[in-house]
This record gives sequence, structure tokens and C-alpha cells, in this order.
Amino acid sequence: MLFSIFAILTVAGAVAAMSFRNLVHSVLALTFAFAGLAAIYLLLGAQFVGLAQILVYVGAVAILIVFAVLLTRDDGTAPRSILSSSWKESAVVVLLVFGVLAWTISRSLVFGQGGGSLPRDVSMQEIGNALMQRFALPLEIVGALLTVAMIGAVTIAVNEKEERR
Amino acid sequence: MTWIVRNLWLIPALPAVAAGLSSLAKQGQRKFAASLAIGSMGVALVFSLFAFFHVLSSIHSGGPAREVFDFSWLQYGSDSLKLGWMLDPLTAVMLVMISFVGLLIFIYSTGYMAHDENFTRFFCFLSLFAAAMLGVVIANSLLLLFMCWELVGLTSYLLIGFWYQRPAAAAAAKKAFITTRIGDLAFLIGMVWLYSQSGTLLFYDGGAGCMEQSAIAHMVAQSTAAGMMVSTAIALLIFAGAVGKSGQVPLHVWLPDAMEGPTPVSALIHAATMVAAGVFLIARVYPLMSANGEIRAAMSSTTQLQVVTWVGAITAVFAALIAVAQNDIKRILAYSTVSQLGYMMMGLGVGGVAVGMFHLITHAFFKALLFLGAGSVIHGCHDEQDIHRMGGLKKLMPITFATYAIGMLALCGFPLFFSGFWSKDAILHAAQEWSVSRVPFYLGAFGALLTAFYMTRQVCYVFFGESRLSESMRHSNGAGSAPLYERSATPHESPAVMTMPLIILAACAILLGIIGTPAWPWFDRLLNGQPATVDGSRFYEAGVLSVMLLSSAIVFVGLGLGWWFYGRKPIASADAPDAVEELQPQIFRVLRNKFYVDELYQATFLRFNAWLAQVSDWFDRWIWNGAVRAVSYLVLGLSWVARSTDAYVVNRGFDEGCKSARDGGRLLSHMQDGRTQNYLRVVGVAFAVLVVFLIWGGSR
Amino acid sequence: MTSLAGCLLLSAILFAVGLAGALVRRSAILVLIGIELMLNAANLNFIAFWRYGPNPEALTGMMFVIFSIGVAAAEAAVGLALIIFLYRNKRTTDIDRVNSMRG
Amino acid sequence: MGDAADQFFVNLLHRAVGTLPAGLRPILSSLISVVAILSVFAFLFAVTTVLERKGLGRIQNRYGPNRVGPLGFLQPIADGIKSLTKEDIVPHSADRVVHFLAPLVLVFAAFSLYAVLPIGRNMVLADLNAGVLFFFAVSSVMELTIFMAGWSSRNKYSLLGAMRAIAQMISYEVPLILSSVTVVMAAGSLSTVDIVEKQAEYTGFFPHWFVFTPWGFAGFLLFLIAATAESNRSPFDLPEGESEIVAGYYTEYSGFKFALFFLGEYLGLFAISGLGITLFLGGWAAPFSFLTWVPSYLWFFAKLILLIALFIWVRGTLPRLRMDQLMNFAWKFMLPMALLNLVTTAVWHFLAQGVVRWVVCILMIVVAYVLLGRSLMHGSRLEKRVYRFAE
Repeated sequence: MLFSIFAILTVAGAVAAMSFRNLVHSVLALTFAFAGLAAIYLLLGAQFVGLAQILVYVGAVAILIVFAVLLTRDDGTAPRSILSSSWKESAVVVLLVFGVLAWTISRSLVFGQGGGSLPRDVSMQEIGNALMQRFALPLEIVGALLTVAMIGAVTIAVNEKEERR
Repeated sequence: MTWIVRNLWLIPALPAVAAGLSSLAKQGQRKFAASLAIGSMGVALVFSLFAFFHVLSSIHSGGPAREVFDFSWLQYGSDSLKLGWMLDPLTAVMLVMISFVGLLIFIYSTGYMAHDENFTRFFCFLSLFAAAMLGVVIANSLLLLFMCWELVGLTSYLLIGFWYQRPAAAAAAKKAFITTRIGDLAFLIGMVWLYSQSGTLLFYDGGAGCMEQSAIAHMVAQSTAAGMMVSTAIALLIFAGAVGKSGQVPLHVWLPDAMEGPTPVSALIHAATMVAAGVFLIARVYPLMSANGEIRAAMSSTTQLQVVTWVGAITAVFAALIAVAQNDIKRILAYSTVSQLGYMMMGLGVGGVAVGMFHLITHAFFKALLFLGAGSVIHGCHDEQDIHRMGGLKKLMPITFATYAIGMLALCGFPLFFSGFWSKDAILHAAQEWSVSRVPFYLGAFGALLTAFYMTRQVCYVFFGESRLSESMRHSNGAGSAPLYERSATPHESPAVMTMPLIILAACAILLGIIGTPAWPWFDRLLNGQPATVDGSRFYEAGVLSVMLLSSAIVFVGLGLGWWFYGRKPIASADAPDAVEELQPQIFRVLRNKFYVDELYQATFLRFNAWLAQVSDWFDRWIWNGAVRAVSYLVLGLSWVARSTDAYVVNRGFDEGCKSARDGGRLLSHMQDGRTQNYLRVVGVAFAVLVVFLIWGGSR
Repeated sequence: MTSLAGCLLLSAILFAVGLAGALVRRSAILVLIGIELMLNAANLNFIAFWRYGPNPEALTGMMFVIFSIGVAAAEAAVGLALIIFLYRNKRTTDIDRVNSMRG
Repeated sequence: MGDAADQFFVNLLHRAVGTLPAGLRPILSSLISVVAILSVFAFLFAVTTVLERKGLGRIQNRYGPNRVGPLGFLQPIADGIKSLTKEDIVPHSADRVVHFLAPLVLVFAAFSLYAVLPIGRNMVLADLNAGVLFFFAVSSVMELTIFMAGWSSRNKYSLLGAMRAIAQMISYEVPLILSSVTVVMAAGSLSTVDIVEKQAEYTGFFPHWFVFTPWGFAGFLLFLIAATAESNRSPFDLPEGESEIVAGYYTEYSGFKFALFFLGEYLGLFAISGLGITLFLGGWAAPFSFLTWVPSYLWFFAKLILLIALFIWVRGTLPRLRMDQLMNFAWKFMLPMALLNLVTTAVWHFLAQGVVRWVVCILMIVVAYVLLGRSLMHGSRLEKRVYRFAE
């Protein structure tokens, strides 16, 4: 019940995000969709992930995108249509992909089987231990990746004027 | 385990630290950078000597010839990846050689690069290279070796392109890097395969290493699809890496171009150490190379060793032939390097580790000597590299001349007094006794002849006759990055900081011969981990003396021919065409008058040579370059293949075919319109297709 | 019906919507948003499989999502930096007009 | 008797819920407590406004509001009526929907922060085992609402204010979270309830609050500074710096929406102070073992009032920073100190009990502080002022 409500909200947010003309609006709609997803995670008993989702996507990524939007005001020469020149073929491809996915799910074994019982929610200790022991190497790699990404983003986007200063 | 073995890592670590520090140095801090690099290299040399004598003592006291130190690098799951270093005679010898030659060349560079504004950068790169090279040598894990191997390649790239303002240098650097990549790719595949087979990349791990009996036997046991033994396949893949790195045919193309780099670099990297890394690699994995199935255990030589031998022999002659026709002083040396590397490979193939390595060591010394001499000549002649425009330097640069002559004689293998003679002789002897075929022996002999010939030619051009430099001053007003200092019209002897290394190296080039004579095969025994004994009677063993006589005869013939062509009468002017390129009637007449073998010689050999030079040049330019490009432009691969082929057709003159091919190329390249969404769309379709395929595959 | 199939369907829909955004719109930023959306759809799948999978104790799916969120943050940062750089050079973020890579 | 008083409200709630049909109980119980929290903190908000104005007045050597009601304590009611009856002006070019949503979402988020604050023993709305994470997640939503407000009202001052606010909040979120992570490490749990439980023990009559450890003290200071910046209060009130940009992101807001923003700000302030209390000052735990008979929620609110008083005092005392000073302070001082504080906490955790670890940790922090301060001071020489963020 709750799930379907959240699902509908999420999809609505996503569709809105994809179809708004004003980019800021679509970013806000996107955050709405992300929030819905987070709610679904909570529903599925993945508390940590849900909250991390809000923290990262709503708190960081959305703001980032908004900044990018404000920093890139498109000049007036852009054609009025928000759709790209080759949107028809793209629509076909999208439908194809979605059809395939839906078909796969529909003929997969899990279809129609009821949900199992909710497992007791995982405590933070478990997650921490898992991160520190079994997944230590991936964790470090992700850390390195983030550092590199930060440096790279700064170097790419740094303004020449500020460089000279 | 003694102190030196545990702390062997210090030897590469020191230059690495030096590189790191001098990379922080400002452009102005020349003294700091130079002293740092030289100091670290000196300490590294001291450590290397420690290691060397440690090995000696342990051998003479009958101790273990090889000691390893392994540590686990990173832990994944239950398994762990181990790295390590080892100290065995091979390592010790290479360590001493590299750090010694390296030290001398560092000192030399302070003089040679004195006028370059990127002095500190140069020394940073040099130290980094030294570190990587020493790392290659001490590595006890194929992975560690590979890392340092790649690092060596990188530094070579950086140093070839050191004068990146010159397009030629930049292009050469790129060429070298990419060409060696081809070999390294094969190497990498071989390494991965080896790991999948033996489960470890340590060479020696107390019986568990991948170069030890169990793993080898396991690899020999299986056989690949083509029916060849897995060990053979892996060995060949690794050998491909060696081919790329040490410029064997067909991947030799980059080495001559690498001479665009500063001369000390050519001496250190592209003559003494790095190009020898390939040979060293083969020597290191020799157990794998000589791994043989029980069935053919009787037969002495394995498939992979035969391949090594043939490639080496062909390279030796091939490069020597090209060298005869060159005019650039450094290119001659480069091609001779290639051919000498061919000798080493051949020696490894026919005679085992000791033979090849002995030639490697001696060659390292005298070829470094030659390059530094050439550098001194170039330096003295204000960056003139064309030997036609030199001459008469014997009087002007006496020290350089003397040392250069020694080096040249050593390279030619002048009997008895020069190290080159003994090492080359060992190779020839082994080749003569090779069970499979005698052809490599003949090729080697022929190569020796050519070597003597072209070296004589070069020396005659450069040092004898009267100077043709004054007029060349008119021709070459400041080649490329000529360092700006007062241009005295007459060439001058180089400063002591450059001549001292020459003298030391010359001494080594003479003395080193002693340790490898048949009478006292100290080096051979050392590598096999046994003390050596003096025994003059070995001279009279089967074939030894005859081969010695034969090779010295060959050398004399070569020298004689060279002298006859070039040294006998001074070359008239810089524009005077080459004596052998039959453009001069009097030389024709002289030759005809002499004996008609020469005419045969003229008609066949020189034409053949010129033609071969052209062909190989053509090969360089179209086939191998085409391959390199194809690799580099992976996205446009198809269209590029079309392009290179159509260029090939253009050479033969079929224009319409070329045009159609080019159109095909353009057509293919049109598939790449830069639209992100088109790519994404293709991905989507592909995904859908894949899913459908998988589902149906699953339902079946 | 909060069952595995439900989650999968939802994630399929989200994926399709994101793909539509990435393919149909002409603004580079919105393409990036679409990609983020697809990523989240994938995350939802992971969570769903972790939750209904054989042993949730292993936490594998959850960990994967945590890492993928981290990677997604990096991806967004770099992507937007690229877009800003692009805008600075071409004064536009219309990817129909950004095809200088055409062969 | 103490226990009864302590658990009074809890039992009350149970009674009230007990009378209801079983199906509705969970929903209704949470509903009741939500209402309770709303009313209590709304009231606190009203009181605080008066107190703040009076306190500031005294600091600036004037009377605060003193006309409406006894000592002017009915002032907030008057303000409320005024803001309700005022005309609600929406700029013509504004983006109406977003302009309308922003204050609502802000207040909603601000209220939902209290869900994880244990305001007394067994008095927490939702004992999530990722409570702290929840707090930060929701507070990160507030940044977005501020952006919505600033962007939607199509006014350059609003946009500037919003940008400043977001930049500032993001920059100070990092040290804020890092300094809280120290506590999480020490307590070994993300659940606010557990954290308070950990601190509610006593050696002798002395409590185990985390402030009373070197890293805890440093962490608390960092937390306080970062919290001041997070809630946009002076000296970090650049986003609504009246003298520079009219009123920052709510320049274009009037009437009730403005009041909502005001409410949201103060609620955020209370919430973050409450978090500080929970993390460092032992939540509802009594300061001394012999004072445990006093009901726990009283302690919580006492500490809350104290912190608010501190904030008011700071506001009355310190001048406003410049934007670049703000950023430098965040990234060059707060962040390194917070990171070092993490390390110190780990050291503290792994060293054996006793004098040694005190000495070591204190040394680590003090030395780092001195060195960092020296180096930052060293660079700063008088030079022409560059409005890097104003251009």
C-alpha cells in the first residue's frame, strides 16, 4: 500500500523532472523523486541507504546541479524546442528498452510471488564492520576516487581569471 | 638473511627519492639537482658493490647463490598478492653495471647538458629512470618487474621527448612509447596467463615460485589449442615484450628514432641499460625459456629458444646492413646497438644465460663509451651530427679520439685485448656448437664482418682526413636546440667532466674482457653460481681456438675493407658522395683493378644493402607505423587500416584504388558523428538485443 | 504490493524515464539528470534483491548501493564540471550543437 | 517520586493511547507526541523572540519590547496577529509555486528534525538507529528550500542571499558532521538515544558527558561555531546581511510566509542546539549524580535555554564576517581541526585509561591549534580588499 503510493510519487517526480522546460523546476522535481526513492528504501528496511540517499542526492547532488544550471545560462540562439533533433528515434529506442525490461520481469520467476517477511533492520555496527572488514578495499578505492574526482572537477571547472589571481 | 638482502630495495629507492626531490627543485637549482642525482647514484653504486661482494663471498663459501625477500603487497579476500626482490649473481652483476655506467653518464651529463635550461628536469628524469631500471633488475616478482618495466618505458618516453619543442623529438617519443606498448601488451597477456597457470608471479618462492620446478612442470604438462605447450606460448608472449623493449626485428623501428633525445640519454637508456632490459628479462625467465617436455627432453633446444635465436640472428645482420648506409653518427651507433642486441638474444638462444649476459655487460660498457664519445664529438662540433661534415678531429680532440677508437675496436671485437672480442667469440662459439642449425653461426660471422666495416667507415669519416666542419658551419646554422654558447669555428676538446668518464669507460672496455676468457671463464661460472679456475688448456678444447681465429680473421677483414674504402685517402669535401656508393669512378677503377670479388661485392651486396635499407625503411614507414597508428586510433581503426593500405597502393602507383579506399575510410568515419545521444541510443538498442538474446539463451 | 516484482517494475519504469530524458532532451544538464535517474533505478534493484534475496545478512546489495552512491556523487561532480567547461568554451549546453568529435 | 515526575508525560501518553482502539494506537500515539512537540517548540519560539529582542536591547543599552502585556511578554502574539493580517505580496515575475512551497518545506523540515531528539528519558519520537544521519539528511533539505526561496522570487538580492547561504551552509556542514562523527565513534552508535544513554553514567558524582574529554571539548567548540553558521546567525549572518543585501533570500517574502521563515530559522537553531546537547552535553542527563531526581526533560530544556542565551549573547557581541573570511575560516581552520579531532578521538579510544591519554590528546589538539593558528596568521598581511564573492 505505502509502497505503491511512494512508487507513484517517485515516478511522477521522475516524469516531471524529465519533462519540465525550466531546468530548475526539473531539478526540484528530481529531488522529489529522490526523496520518494529514499522513502522506498526505508520501507525496504535499508535505513542507512535511504538516509544516505537523502543526504547525498537531495543535499549535495541537487544543489550541485542547481549551481550548474545557474552557471550555464544558454544564449538566446538555442532553438525553442526542448527536444533534441533526433527525438523520434530516441523515443522508439526508449520504448524498446522499456518493453524488453518489462517483458523480462514479467516472465522472470519472481513475478507475482509475494514479498517475504521484513528482516530485522540492520544495525549500524554491522554496516560499519562490513565496510571496515569485508569491503575495506572497495571503500578505500571509492575514497581515492572521490578525491580524484574532486581535484579533477576543480581543475576542469576552475575559472581562468581566478587562476591568474 | 643478511642486511644487504633485506635492504636491497634501498638501491632503487635512493634514485627514486632523488627524482622526487629534484622534481620539486626550481629551474635555477642546477647544482642541487645534479649533486642530488649523482650522490644518490654513487650511494646506490656502493650498495650494489656490497651486494656484489656478498654474492661473491657466498658463492666462494659454497653458500646459496640466490637469496629472495618477499612480502605481501595487498590482501584481497583470502588470497594475497606478493612482491619481492632477490639477490643472485645475475642481479648483482646487472646492479653494478647499471649503477656504475649510470654514475659515469650522470657525471658526463652535467657537462653535456650544461647549457640546457631544463637541467633539473633532465636529472629528475634520469634519476627516475635509474630507479626504475634498478627496480627491474632486483625484482623477484614478474609483476614488480613489469611495473618497473613500464616505468622505464615512461622515462624513456619522457627523455626521448626531452626537447619536446622539436616536432621530430616529440614524434620519436610517441613512436617509441607506442611501439614498445605492442610488445608490452603481449608481455602483459603472458604475465596474466602465467599467473592463471602457476597462481603466483614470484620467480623464486622456495619451490612455489613460477620459475621453479613444480610450476614449470605443470605448465609443460598442458598444451594449448595449437598443440604447443603452455610454457612455450607464455614464453613467446613474454619474449614479445622483450622484442619490443630491446628493439628486435620487427619492433626495432623506434630505437633509431630514439636518438632524437639528448646523447647521454641515448648512451644510458638506448645503448647500455634499458634496451638490454629485454635481454635481461629473457635471462631472468630462462627456466621458462628452456622448459622442455619429457618427450623431447633429449633435444637440447626448445621451440622458444629457437625463436629467440632466429630473431636475434636475423636482427644482428639486418641492423648491421642498415648501419653501413647511415650518415648520422648517432644513427650508426643506434643500428649497431640493435644488431648487438640481436647478438645477445642469439647468445641467450644458443649458449644460455652466461653467454648472452656477458655480451650484454661488455656491450653496455663499450657502447656507452661510443655514445658518450659521439656526444663529445657532437658537442665539440656544435651539434653537427652528419659524419660527412666532420673529419680531422683526431688532432683536435685527442682524448675523444683515443677513447672512441678503443670503443670501436671493442665493438668490432678486435682480438685479445678488447672485451668485445671475448664476448662475441663466446657467442659465435656457442652458435657453432648449436645442435639445431648452423645458419645462425654464419649470420653472426657475417654480422661481425659488417660491424667491423661500418665502424671503420665511421671512424674514418669522423676522425681522419682534414676537417670539413668549417664549411658545414655554413650549412647548418644552429641545428634545432643548439645550446647558445660562443660558437668557435673550430671544434674543441670537451671539458674534463666529459672526458673523464670516457677514459674510465675505455679502461673498462679493455679490462672487462679478462673475466670472460675461455681460460678463466669467471663470469660464466659466476652466473652459474660456482667459483672459477684458471686453466689455459681450455683454449685447446674443441672449436674454441678455431672460432677465435676465424672471428679475429673476420674482424681484420672488416677493418681492412673499411680502411681501404675510407681511410686510405682523405675524403675530399662534405658533399663528396660516399665511397662505396659507387658514384666515384676512381674508387670504381681501384676496386676493379684490385680483384673482381669486389665487383661481385658491389653488384650484389651494396645494391642488396641499399635495396634492403630502402625496403626496411619502407617497412618502417608504412607497415609498422601503420600498425602503431591503427592501435593508437582505436576508434577509427577500420578506416585507418583502409587508409594505410591505400597509402601502400599509392606507393605502388594505383591511384584509383587508393581513392576508393579513402572513400571507404571516410564512409566508415562518418559513423562517428559526435552526437552523444546517438551513441547512447546505440547502447540502448544493443542492451535490448543482448537481454533478449540472453533470455532466449536461458530459456533453451 | 511491496514485492520484489513491484520493485523491479518500479526500477524499470524509472530507468526508462531516465533514459528518455537522456535521449530526448537537448540540454546536457538534463541528460546528466537522466543518467542519475537511471543510476538510482539500478540502486533500487540492488536494494530489492538484497532485501528479498537468499541471505540479507551478507549486506552485499546494500554495500553495493552505498558505493554506487559515492561513485554517483563523484560522477555528478565531474560531469557538471565538464558541462560548465563546455559552456565556457561553446557558450551553450545544447548537445545537438556539441559534435566536434565527429569523424 | 523523581521517577514518577520523570516519566510523567510518558505514562500520560500511554494512558491516553490505552483508551483508544488497538488499531489506531501506534499512529495516534505518534500523532499526539508530534502535536506536543510542535506546540512546545512553537511556544519556545515565541518566548525566545521576546527574550532575544530584550537581551539584545540590554546589550545595546536600550529597552527591548516592553509595551505589549506585562514587560512586553505578549509581544509575539501581537507580531503573530500582525503577520497574519498583513497583505501577502508575491512579486509579479516570481515563480509562484516554488515561491509558495519554499517556506512550507522549510518549516516542515525544521519540525521533522525534532523526531530524533530525545528531550527526556524515553521521550523521543522515533528512535532510529541512524538518528544522527537522519538529522543531517533532513537539515540538508533545508538548504534546498533556501535556494528555492531565493531563486523563485526573481530578485538579485534574494538570489545572492540564497547563494551565500548555500555556500556557507555546505561549507560548514563538513566540520559540523565531522565533529559529530567523533561522538559517533566514541559512542559506537548513530542512535541519539544510545548516545545519551552512554553519557548518562557517572563516576562518583561526575557525569560521562563527552564535553569532559579533550576531543569532546574541541569537538563541542567546533560544533558550536559550525552550528552558528548553519543556522545563519550572527556573526555568520551574511545571507541576510541587512546592510549588504536587503534581507537575503526572504527579501521578497512578506506577511505570514515571512513569519514562517522566521519560525523555520529559530526551529533550526533550537534543533541544532538540541543536537549539540544530545551529542556533547549529555542530552537529558543530569550534570551531577545527586541531581538525577530532577526530571530529565527539565535538564534538556535548561541546557537548551542556556545554549540559546549563549547564541543571543554572541549575536549581540560579535560583528559580521566578510564572505572570504567566512570561507577561509571554514576550509582552512575548521576542517583541519575537525579532521585532527577525529584522529585524536581514535587515539583516545585506543590508549589505555589514565593520565597518559589525557596528556597525549590535549597535546595533540593544542599543538595543532597553535601551529594552525600561527600559520594562518602568518600569511595575513594588510592588503587591498578584494570582493571576490561580491563581484
